[in-house]
Amino acid sequence: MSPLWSAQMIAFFLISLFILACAVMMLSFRKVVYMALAVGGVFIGCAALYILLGAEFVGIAQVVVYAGAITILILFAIMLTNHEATEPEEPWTVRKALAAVGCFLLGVTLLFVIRGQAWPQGDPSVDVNQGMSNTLAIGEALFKSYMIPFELVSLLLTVALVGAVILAQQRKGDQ
Amino acid sequence: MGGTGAIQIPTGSILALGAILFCIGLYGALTKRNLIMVLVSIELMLNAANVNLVAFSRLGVSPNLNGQIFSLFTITVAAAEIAVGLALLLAVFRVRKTTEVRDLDLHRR
Amino acid sequence: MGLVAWSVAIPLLAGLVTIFLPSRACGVARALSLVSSLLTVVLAICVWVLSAAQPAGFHAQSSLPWFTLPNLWQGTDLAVHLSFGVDALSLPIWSLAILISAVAAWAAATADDWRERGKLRFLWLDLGSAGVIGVFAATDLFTLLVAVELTLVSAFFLVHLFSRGAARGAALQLLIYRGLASVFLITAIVGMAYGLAGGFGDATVAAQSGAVLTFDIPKLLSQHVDASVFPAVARSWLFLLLLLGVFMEEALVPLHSWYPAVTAGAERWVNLWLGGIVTKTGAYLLLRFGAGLLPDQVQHWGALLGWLGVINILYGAFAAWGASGWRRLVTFSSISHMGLFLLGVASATTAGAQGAMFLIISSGLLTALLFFLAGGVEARVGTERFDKLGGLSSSLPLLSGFLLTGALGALGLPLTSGFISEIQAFMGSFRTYPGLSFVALLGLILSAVYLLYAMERTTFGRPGPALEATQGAADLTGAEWVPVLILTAMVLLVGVWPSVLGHWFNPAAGALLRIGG
Amino acid sequence: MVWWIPGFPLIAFAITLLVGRRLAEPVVAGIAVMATLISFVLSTILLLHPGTPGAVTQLDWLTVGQTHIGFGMQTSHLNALMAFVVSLVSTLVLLYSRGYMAGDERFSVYYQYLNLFVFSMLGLVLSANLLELYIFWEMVGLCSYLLVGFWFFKPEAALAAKKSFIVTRIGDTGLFAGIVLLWLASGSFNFDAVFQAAQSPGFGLGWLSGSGLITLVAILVFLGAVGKSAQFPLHVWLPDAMEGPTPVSALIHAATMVAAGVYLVARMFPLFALSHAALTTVAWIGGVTALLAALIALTQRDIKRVIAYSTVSQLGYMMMALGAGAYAYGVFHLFTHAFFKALLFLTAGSVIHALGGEQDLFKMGGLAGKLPITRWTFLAAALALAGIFPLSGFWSKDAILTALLAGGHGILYAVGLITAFCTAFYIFRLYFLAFAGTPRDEALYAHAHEGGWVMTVPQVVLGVLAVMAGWWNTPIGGHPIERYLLGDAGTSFFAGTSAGDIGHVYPENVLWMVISLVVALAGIGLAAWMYGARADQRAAAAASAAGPLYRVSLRKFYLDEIYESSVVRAGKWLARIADGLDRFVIQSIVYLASRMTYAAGWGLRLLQTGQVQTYGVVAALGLFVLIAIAMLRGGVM
Repeated sequence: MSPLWSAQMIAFFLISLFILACAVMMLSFRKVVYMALAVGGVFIGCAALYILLGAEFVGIAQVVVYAGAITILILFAIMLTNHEATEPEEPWTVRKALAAVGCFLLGVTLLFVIRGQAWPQGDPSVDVNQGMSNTLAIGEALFKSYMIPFELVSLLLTVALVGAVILAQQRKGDQ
Repeated sequence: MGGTGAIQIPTGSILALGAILFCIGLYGALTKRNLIMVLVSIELMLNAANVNLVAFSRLGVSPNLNGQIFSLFTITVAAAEIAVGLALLLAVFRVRKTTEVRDLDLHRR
Repeated sequence: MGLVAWSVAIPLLAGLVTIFLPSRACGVARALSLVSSLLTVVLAICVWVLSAAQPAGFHAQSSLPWFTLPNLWQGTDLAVHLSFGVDALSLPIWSLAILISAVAAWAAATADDWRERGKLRFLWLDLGSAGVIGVFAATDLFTLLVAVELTLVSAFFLVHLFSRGAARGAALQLLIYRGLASVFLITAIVGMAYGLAGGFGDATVAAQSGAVLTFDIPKLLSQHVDASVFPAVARSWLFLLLLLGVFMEEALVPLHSWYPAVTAGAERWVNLWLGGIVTKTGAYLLLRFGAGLLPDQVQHWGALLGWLGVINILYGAFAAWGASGWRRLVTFSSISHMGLFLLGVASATTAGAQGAMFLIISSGLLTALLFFLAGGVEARVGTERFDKLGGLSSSLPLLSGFLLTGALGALGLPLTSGFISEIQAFMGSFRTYPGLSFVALLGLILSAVYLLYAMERTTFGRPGPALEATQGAADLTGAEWVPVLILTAMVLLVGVWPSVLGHWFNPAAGALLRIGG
Repeated sequence: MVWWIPGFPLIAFAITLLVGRRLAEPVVAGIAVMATLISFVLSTILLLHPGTPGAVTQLDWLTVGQTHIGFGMQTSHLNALMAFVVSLVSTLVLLYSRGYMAGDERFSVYYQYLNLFVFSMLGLVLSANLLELYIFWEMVGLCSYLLVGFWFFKPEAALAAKKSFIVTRIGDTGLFAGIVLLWLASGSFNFDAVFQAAQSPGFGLGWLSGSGLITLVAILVFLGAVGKSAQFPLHVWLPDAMEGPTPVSALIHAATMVAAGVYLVARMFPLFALSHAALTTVAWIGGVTALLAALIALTQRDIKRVIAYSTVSQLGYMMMALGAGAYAYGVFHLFTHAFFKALLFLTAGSVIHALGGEQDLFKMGGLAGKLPITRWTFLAAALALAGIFPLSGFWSKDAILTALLAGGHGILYAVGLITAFCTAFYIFRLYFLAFAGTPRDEALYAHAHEGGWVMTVPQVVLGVLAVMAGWWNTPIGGHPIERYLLGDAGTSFFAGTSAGDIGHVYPENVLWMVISLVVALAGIGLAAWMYGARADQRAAAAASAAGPLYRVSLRKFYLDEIYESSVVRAGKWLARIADGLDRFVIQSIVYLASRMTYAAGWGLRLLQTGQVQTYGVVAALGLFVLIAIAMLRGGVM
């Protein structure tokens, strides 16, 4: 096996740290706008991880869609509503405690499950891109074997677009 | 790096990252009081799933592109979801003047 | 598609077309309903004639693949079919379902107020007929369960829509009781299929003996597995579960309370349909799956069945004696009959099983006839209570005559279907449980007591207070002749020439308990 | 040919059922009488040429398990004699009814029922197996029910009809059980198979075998006869059944249907012969019935009730004979009794008809002059019933008494003698009250008149038979009927049972004959002394002297009251309890269950906060639990 502290491994470690730090920050900030920015950090970290794993196209898409579009959209939404909103300091209610315990236990269990299994480590000899660049290979697959899901997703996007416009429209009856 | 070559990162570590991310997202979704942040937390959970998909695309038993393509679909659907979700939020905000989850409760008028 | 499948498809189609009719067009719905019932009757006659030469085995089968549940059990797929067919056991009961449904459709279509909620009336009756015919025609478990549920839903809506006064709430009781019954029946029957495939036993032995999970009823019936594949404990629990379902479905004491509650208020054609065939589905399922798949459990729990049977006979008889009106009397008389049915099954003999089968038919015909006639009395006189009736013979001789015929059939007079059913049931039960049978004989005396008491109060004597008010009431009308004549003729035909049923039931009874011959 | 004997009445029934309402009275009556007459002619031919006893013609009727049940006709000397009696009396009664029922608005319905009855009765006596016999047995019961309740608008008639059916049904249930048990033990409903099985050593069921089973089954079968032939303790229905039209009483409740019980015991005689206990039971029940009914008959005021109790008493006589093993004598008494008892009812009907429906004896009197034919035929029947030499009743009754004494049943002989005395007394009490003396009710008397020829001809024919029927079994002729009946022994009809087992035959004893004759004459004399001309005060004095005994007899030993207050009341209470249980207890359990569901829903509603995030917490915890379980178990399945 390869040495434990290879360049890849170090990169992964740093990226993970960044992602988790951003996520925890999101939880702990109280101003909504900061939270949105912290999430943007998580998205970018994930994009870096994808690129590290050789999925350049997905990584770029992640940056464009998540870090770009979605984060901006969220910021817009915050601005359109009460942008001064803060999460109030909240006492530990039973529900919150239960949620914390539940999530913690769930995470611990999942980690145990992950530890308990022997995972495959991929097959170095196989080229997932079949000799092409990653973008080209994904394009081939999307327009050949995933034609119909692709079209359906486009339809879904259109519907979502139209729906979002209609929902967000100011209606006559409203002030 | 490209499509070939060994990846030394242990699969388990990436999955563990996904799991932790998922749990953080879940916690956020369950406890945040602002509806926007609940939506954001859900995006976090979707991302955790995506991490797993991409990891298996490269490190699964028979590596292929399906995982990556799936994660693309996920990203698309997530985008659609957040668009509709935020639109709903705006609509609700106009009526109720609030984005607090607790106040959006039809059971207790 | 086979003839039997059409018998389900035709009323179903009629019902589906009716859904899309405008509410004004209840005349069209009526015509559709009548034509479809007539067609199913013709189909039944065809199947009857075509299969008469070789009664054993399944006839007029047809099967359409429906869907597949992949890799469901031990690596094999489970193919679910939409399949129909009848064998010597189900053919006569299936024909009864067709006949009663047709008669009910006729009665619903010729009622004075047939335009009232006309579309819904025929819609639910068509769908219900398809369901109840399907119960007896299905040869696939999934098809059967769909048919059971369709019957349940239709019965609920019919009772809910066509009951008077407070009795409408009884529809909910029917829904809860029979809904729960469906749950138990489904669990028990699917459990049996699972058990026959080795689900509760030694999977390797099961695999060696070729047991597979199948929903195909003929295949299930032909699967013989030993105790290591299907352990006795599992069999027992499944049988008891089935029995629980059957008791609720059949309205047997002590799980019967929905039945009198429903019949107390429903219109007469609803009662005819419910009492004539819908309450007989449980009995059929007990014979088909209880006795057919788990004959050893029938023997094992025979004493329990026998006791429950005797309790039903006596409780039903005494409650009928204590009844204040015809509806309640007919209801409990039918419960009392089905108690004898249980006793016949409990005997685990061919004679007893044959008697039980005869009882399904006989009780169905007689209950339907009596509900219809009692409804006729009520429609004319305005009451069905004994304390207000009396002296009907003088102004309504024909109605009284047929009422008497029905009552005599129900009390088991020879040359009616009641007698031949009873004696066969007793021929079986006296072999296995002589003591219980002697007690059950009391039911024969009591049935004479309560039915003749009712006749004396209704048709004999001086005209009661209610009758005097309606002196001008007409006797049987032209439309009423049809159900009355058909049902009476069937009661007498079975009584005078029982071979007409025995031709089928004799081989069926022999095959059922796997005791030969 | 045998099929046509019941066949013609069936055809007549079908015609009257379908078109009877539109036909005129004479046509309806004509069809019925003709059909029965043809049956009578055929029965006579059968009587003269019975062929091989036990011959069966039958169709396959039903297969139960592996038992093939047939439906057919069986001929034998016994059956032929029964068919002869039934068809003869039926023909005469149907003819008589034409006059008696004239003008009734349901005239055709009456004939419809009667045709059905004749068909069923003939089918009963010609049945080829037990199940078929039971079927016809119930059918005649049905006809009896319908005819007793023929005047349904009278509440007493409706009650009597119901009572007759239910009381006989109690007995029939015993017969039903007996038949089923015989089938279980022998595997067949056929008489010969049953008899053979009963004689074989291996006869039995798992829980009872051998003589115990035979006794049980024989007593169950006898229970059927007890109900149908109105034997103690199920005799209470027959007197009430007199609410029906009088010709019906003559045909069904005197000559034929009530004798079916006697026929049944005779038919099953090889079975009874195997069990001493069963025979003893039959004899004693017969004896008790004969005496009890005769004692009740002494004081009744209704002319038909007296004759009805007389019928019960005479049926008890026949049962005594059968119980004593004198098969032929029992049937012989059935034969003669059918004629003179039918005649008694017809003459009583004639009297009632003449008096416009009056049945109270103490409003009659002096009718001898007004109704000469009725008077003389009644007298013939009364003398026959009393057992006066040389009328028919003398021979048959004397044969029975002889058999009792010779068979060692001393007590029963005494019972028989007392009954004979009472019989002679009450029937002549009737005669003197109705026909002798002066009219007690002038208004009724003035309108009295003889019926038309349709009513008198049957009376005369039966009168001749009442006088002469007994001569066919006198020692002078060498007991032809006895020999005829015992011709069945040793044939397949009785499964080869020998004549000795079937029926004991005793030579006449002149001394015993004289004793019974003297007893009968004493009875007549007492009646003449008490009720003859200028004797009314003596009867009243005797009644007051007897005091409570008189009242017990008048109130029929209070049996109706005892049944009413015990069995009937208990049943009604149980019915009320069952109804109440169902309406209140079980319904409230159901109600309670529904309330509990509501309560559970109310409680669970507290969990529904409407906060999505609360639901999410629960879901997360649930997910954790599921994954933990999967992990610990090491797999999903």
